[in-house]
Amino acid sequence: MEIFLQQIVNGLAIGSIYALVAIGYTMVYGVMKLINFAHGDLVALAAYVGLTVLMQAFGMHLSNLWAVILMFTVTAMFISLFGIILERLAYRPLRKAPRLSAVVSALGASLAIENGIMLIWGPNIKVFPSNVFPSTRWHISGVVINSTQIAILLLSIILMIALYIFINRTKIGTAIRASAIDQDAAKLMGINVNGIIIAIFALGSFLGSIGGLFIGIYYRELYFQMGWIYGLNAFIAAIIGGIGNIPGAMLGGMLLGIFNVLIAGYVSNTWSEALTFALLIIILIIKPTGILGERVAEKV
Amino acid sequence: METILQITDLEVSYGSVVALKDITFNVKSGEIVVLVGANGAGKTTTLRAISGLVKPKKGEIIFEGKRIDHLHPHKIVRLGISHAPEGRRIFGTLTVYENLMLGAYTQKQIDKNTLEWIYNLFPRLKERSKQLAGTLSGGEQQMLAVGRALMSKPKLLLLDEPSLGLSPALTKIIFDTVKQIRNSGVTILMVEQNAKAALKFANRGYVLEVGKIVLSGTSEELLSSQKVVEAYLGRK
Amino acid sequence: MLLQLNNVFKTFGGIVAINNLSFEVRNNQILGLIGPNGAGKTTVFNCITGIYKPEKGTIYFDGKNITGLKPHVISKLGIARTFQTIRLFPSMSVAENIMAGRHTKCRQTWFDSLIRTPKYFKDEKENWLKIKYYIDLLKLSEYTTSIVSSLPYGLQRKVEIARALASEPKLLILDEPAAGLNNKETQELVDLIYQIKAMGITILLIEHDMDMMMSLAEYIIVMNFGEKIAEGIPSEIQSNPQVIEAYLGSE
Amino acid sequence: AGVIKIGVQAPITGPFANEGQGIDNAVKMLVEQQNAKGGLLGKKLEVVTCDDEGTAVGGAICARKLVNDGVIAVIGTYSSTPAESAEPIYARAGVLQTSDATADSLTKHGYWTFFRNSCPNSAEATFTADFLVKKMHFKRIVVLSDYSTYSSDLADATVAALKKIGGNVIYKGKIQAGSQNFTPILTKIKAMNPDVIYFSGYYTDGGLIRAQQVALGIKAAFVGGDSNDNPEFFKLAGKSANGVYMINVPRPDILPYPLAKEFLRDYQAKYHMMPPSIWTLFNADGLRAIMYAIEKTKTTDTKKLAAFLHNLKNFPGITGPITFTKDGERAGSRFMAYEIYNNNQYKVVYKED
Amino acid sequence: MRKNLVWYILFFTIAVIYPHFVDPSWVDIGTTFALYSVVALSQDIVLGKAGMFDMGHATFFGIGAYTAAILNTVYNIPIIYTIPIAIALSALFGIIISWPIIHLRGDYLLVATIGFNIIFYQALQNNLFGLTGGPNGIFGIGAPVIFGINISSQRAIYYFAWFILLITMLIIYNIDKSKLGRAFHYLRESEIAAESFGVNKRFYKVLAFALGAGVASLAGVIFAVQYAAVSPETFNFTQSVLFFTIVIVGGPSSIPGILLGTFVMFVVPQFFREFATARYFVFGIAMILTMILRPQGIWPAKFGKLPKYLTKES
Ligand SMILES: Nc1ncnc2c1ncn2[C@@H]1O[C@H](COP(=O)(O)OP(=O)(O)OP(=O)(O)O)[C@@H](O)[C@H]1O
Ligand SMILES: Nc1ncnc2c1ncn2[C@@H]1O[C@H](COP(=O)(O)OP(=O)(O)OP(=O)(O)O)[C@@H](O)[C@H]1O
Ligand SMILES: CC(C)C[C@H](N)C(=O)O
Ligand SMILES: [Mg+2]
Ligand SMILES: [Mg+2]
Repeated sequence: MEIFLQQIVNGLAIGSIYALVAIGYTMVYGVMKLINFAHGDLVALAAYVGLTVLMQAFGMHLSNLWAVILMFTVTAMFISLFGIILERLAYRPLRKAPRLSAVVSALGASLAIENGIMLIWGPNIKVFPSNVFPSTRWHISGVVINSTQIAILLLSIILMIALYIFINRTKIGTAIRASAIDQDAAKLMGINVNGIIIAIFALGSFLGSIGGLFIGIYYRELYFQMGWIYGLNAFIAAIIGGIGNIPGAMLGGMLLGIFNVLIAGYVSNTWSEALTFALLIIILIIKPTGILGERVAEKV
Repeated sequence: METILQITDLEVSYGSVVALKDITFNVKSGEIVVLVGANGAGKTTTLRAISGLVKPKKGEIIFEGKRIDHLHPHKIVRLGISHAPEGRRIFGTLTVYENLMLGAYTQKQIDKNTLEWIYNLFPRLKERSKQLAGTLSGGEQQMLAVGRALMSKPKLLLLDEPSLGLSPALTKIIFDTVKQIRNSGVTILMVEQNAKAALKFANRGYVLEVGKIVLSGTSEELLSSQKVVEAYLGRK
Repeated sequence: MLLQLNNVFKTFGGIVAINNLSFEVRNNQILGLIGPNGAGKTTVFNCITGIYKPEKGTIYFDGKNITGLKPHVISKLGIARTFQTIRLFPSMSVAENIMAGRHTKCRQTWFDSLIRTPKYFKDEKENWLKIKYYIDLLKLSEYTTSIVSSLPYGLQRKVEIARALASEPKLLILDEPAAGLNNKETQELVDLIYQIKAMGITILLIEHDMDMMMSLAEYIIVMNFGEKIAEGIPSEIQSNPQVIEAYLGSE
Repeated sequence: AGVIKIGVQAPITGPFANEGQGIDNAVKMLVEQQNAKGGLLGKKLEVVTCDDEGTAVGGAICARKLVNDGVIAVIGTYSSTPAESAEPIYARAGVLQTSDATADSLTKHGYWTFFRNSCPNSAEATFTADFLVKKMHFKRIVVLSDYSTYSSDLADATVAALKKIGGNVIYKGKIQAGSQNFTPILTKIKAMNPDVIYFSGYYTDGGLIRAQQVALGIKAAFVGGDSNDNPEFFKLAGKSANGVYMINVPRPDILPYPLAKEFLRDYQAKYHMMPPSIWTLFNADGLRAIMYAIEKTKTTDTKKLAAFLHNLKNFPGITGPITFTKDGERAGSRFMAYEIYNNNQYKVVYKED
Repeated sequence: MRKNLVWYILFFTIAVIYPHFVDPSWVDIGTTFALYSVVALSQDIVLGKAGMFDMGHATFFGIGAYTAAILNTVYNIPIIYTIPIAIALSALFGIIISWPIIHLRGDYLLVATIGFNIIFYQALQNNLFGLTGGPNGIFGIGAPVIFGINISSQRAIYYFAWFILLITMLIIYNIDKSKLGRAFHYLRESEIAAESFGVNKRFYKVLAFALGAGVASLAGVIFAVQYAAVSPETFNFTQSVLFFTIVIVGGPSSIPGILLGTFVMFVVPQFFREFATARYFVFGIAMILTMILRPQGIWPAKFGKLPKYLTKES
């Protein structure tokens, strides 16, 4: 039993990271219908930038707390800005183009960012210092939980709820949903659709940057291709939850995390990815637009 | 009557397709003007150019003395032009109420009076305010599209084929409403295939043919023009 | 009797779109279907063509029970349609679009296609020549190779009709073919529909343009809230108070 | 005059990019040093690099390209798969190939051009098994690897060697390299109560596995195969690095090889970083052996060079004395087991006799 | 038509004399170019023509390569006989895999196909049935013998691969100009309209997968012969992304487009092996620029090429 609970804790921890990244994916998708394959690499970039800022901060003899605060603010701002620039350069020119052309542009951006990281920070792994974040471990009847895990879990839940309210209850949120349905019609309402898209990219990148920093703090190992793994998992989580749907992304991330650990822990470790995917495919066969995705029946 | 909208030498193309060429016309404050023309003549394109959804290649669009042809659509809405586009384009997965609220997006605050006015024009919308707009019937959606466009309290309302696909009864209702809207002081520029009916309550009309204005005049003049009757209104 | 609907019933979620509807279409008749927006007319068409499956009731076509069959099977039996919102193949040419109508008539198998057997060549030529016939019939020859998405709406409507005719149907179903056409264009369409009838094809028509409906339809079914509220010849319908109330509106 | 061309086949991009660039750096540095001393046989050396991306396809393409560029010897590549796909091409062209790749099969094909500059997996496996069973007397052994050719080969070989001497392997599992989250499998292992976890993969994962093992409160010892032996391991593992056992050939920086110290010093001075791993040094040794052979035989005829290398005995190397067997295997390299203390200090606890 | 034919003849003439002017590594690149083009063309049947987002096509390429490798090395079946078996097996797989997921749309199908690729890859790595050789893969694959000629030299394999490319191009060309290809296009453009005119959606969609899988598998067999080896990483998801990108960059449903796409995505990076570290950075940016400058692909497909007797006169 305690092993089982431990696995669930593990699953929720990794799942909430997927969820955080997946929400960014799903928001951009919701408005742009674009699979932003570069999103994962923004996550990786955030971790690298964060580490650099942190080292600078320590170099200036800032206290731990201030260094971390500095790291979060500078990185989040930088990555949000980066997301905006990425949209401007790589996606906006393709807004009227066939959807898959924008997807290929995103793949190009992913490749460029990933290798850009390698050129700047080198191909070797980088390691986050272990003492940045006060990490306390609790043993609760044999189950080990640490404070970073709880912080990530709470943060992703809070962000999800905040976003959900923002999207569903505010005027700008309604404008965002309208832009997601029909951009031209939204313009006719007086909505600055470009502004909305920029905001969405900034917000999505911001969430990605938080995810990246937590990956840095939690796993502490950075390598230039790490974004691909998190990006792919988050993308899959978003799809499973029903892409475009924020609670769906959260649910998808958690489920993916839990499937992963339960399959690896109880069924087969060497076949865990294959089995996880088999399960996901079965879910899609039953729910073709994801778990919370709306069935878009085509009116004929 | 003063001119509220003046269009001069307008030219628009989609890629290599020239949709409008040397379009010049005006709309005066408080009137209903109808654009008539065959399919593909460029009526919709004219409205899209006014509301900024397509950028003209050449020419000027002046609204209340201010040049607007280089502005983004969302800026144009703020100036007081509202467009109920071809095909309704309501936000299907939002509620009726949310659609109306989006119509008032440019307003600082929702004006209760405007909302009441619209609910009076279309009581059905009040009844269905919580329903998802996509599940409304065609006619209801059309009401919503017009109502939504009115929420921004426009000075000029652009209507693109408001009767398309509506039952005869609803068509009458919509046309009556258009008259009412005009009477409340809103200027209207509309496109309508049901030209005969539209001209009956409009002040003036322009006839477009492959991107050019070929004829213009008051409603009576057009309704009695041999050419118009033959080409657009049909014998009978 | 070409088509027969018996007590057809169809809902979407909570909405009853068709409620116990029965009617018949005779051979080579032009039957009109009218009713307020949302009455369920298009849904009737979708049930006949197999896009939706009725929950109750049966549909017989040409003596066969076609209830619940897949659209592609029903198409093969000889029903062709146009759509309320145009559904062409946007990035393909006019001729290729119309060729879709020949899909069930082409005799080549996928294997003939792959390796170009003599059967393939014969089949292609035969069918393309048919396409030419329909292109000429609808006076579209100027646009043979044009990409349909660049055509004006009225022409796209014509292409849809040509595509449907190319399948040499027994029954042609038209869903608001005159929507978006001006009066002159509508008159041309009326002439065309008479021509189609003269070819021996049965026509089932939805249309809100009453002038057109009255001049074309031999018999009219009126629906409201998914139910049949009246039927009869045009003059009867025009003066039926229930129809005026629900649909035509009083002057 | 003319030049003598030396090829580098390495994964400059792709998942092993850091290792590939390390090999490239090392070769370029040594060649520069040699050229500063006047080159070889009065000719300058010239380096031609080809990126094989760590794939079989890339390996074959690079091999053909380097052969065509007229290199006489190729240093690298890092991993077994592209090394193996390149082998027949070099052999046919008579180009010498020296790689650190450790799959046993590499020296089994009988190509006269191939020289392994590291040690085969089977040798390490035997030593590891002895260490785990005879020295440490572990009773419940868990073996983990990743999916790479090298790591899973080494794990298989170690399990086989353990079986042979009666070791008790209670679980053999695989992790996905780079996935960072190893808690599911570790939690599962926790329930098995192992004495030791042996990991045959890379430090990039090993350091994290160790850290997560300790975080989960799993008391078992941790023994890392050679690829764990990297300074980054200690950074990743932090405090939990203490008590880890590492198995490797003698470490250059704690054993009395002045050559190694010199190499590391130069490397760091030139590139401002440490070589990514010991494998850089193995390849450097491969190059040094070939340069030595050219110098001694006074020829660039690869047949003669191969004959010389096949008889090479105890040539002083960065990674220890270099001796090649007739089938191109590097003989006599001795393994050692170290224990880590004070976060990153080494202490030899077991040696081959 | 005539003009196109001239271009194609020129293309293949260059291909024929090419190996006599370049060094062996470039002959290899030429061979792989031909094989990748075949895979991309086969992927295009699914992605470009039928419009289904398939990002797992390397699976079928891999099934071909592994089938040949296993049959040849374990059961000593001559390569030439493994070809039909590999094609049939892969096509069957295409059918089995696509059958249950064919109703998925757009990105959901994309994820499902990615999933199958990942499952396939892990199966290879786990040495399924003890046959796939695990991460090492399989070595020592023989060469085909055709009419007594042993296709084992580098040039022989090169010509063989180009011959396969020629056949594939013919097949694809035939598909395009037939009921089959039109049905695919109809489905891509509007499923409901296509079905309403008698196109059996499921049949054609599954057939697209089967054909795509079969052709990719053929390329896989030759690929195994070319390197006398197969290993998992050549068939992983990243490889599928490459094939996917080739189709979109080149121009979906366009034969010249896809050949160009393969050239740009696979051959061009080969020029820059020396500048290894920065090349994928530059390459990523180049991908973005290509899509911006040519949003429909470098050489988009053209519709409306009809038989002459239709367009003449009038
Ligand atoms: N997005 C577009 N891309 C290319 N051409 C277009 C586009 N929109 C319209 N056109 C072309 O521009 C011309 C004018 O079209 P427009 O929609 O303005 O006509 P309209 O008068 O509104 O016709 P309708 O009565 O059919 O609505 C037509 O030839 C049409 O085919
Ligand atoms: N796919 C669907 N999902 C949900 N509801 C639907 C769907 N299709 C139709 N409906 C509903 O069924 C009812 C009948 O719709 P239908 O399209 O048949 O009306 P109609 O008579 O054709 O109207 P119109 O004249 O406006 O075209 C409407 O209330 C409509 O909203
Ligand atoms: C260099 C070593 C770590 C082993 C090498 N990676 C191989 O594949 O054999
Ligand atoms: Mg229009
Ligand atoms: Mg309808």
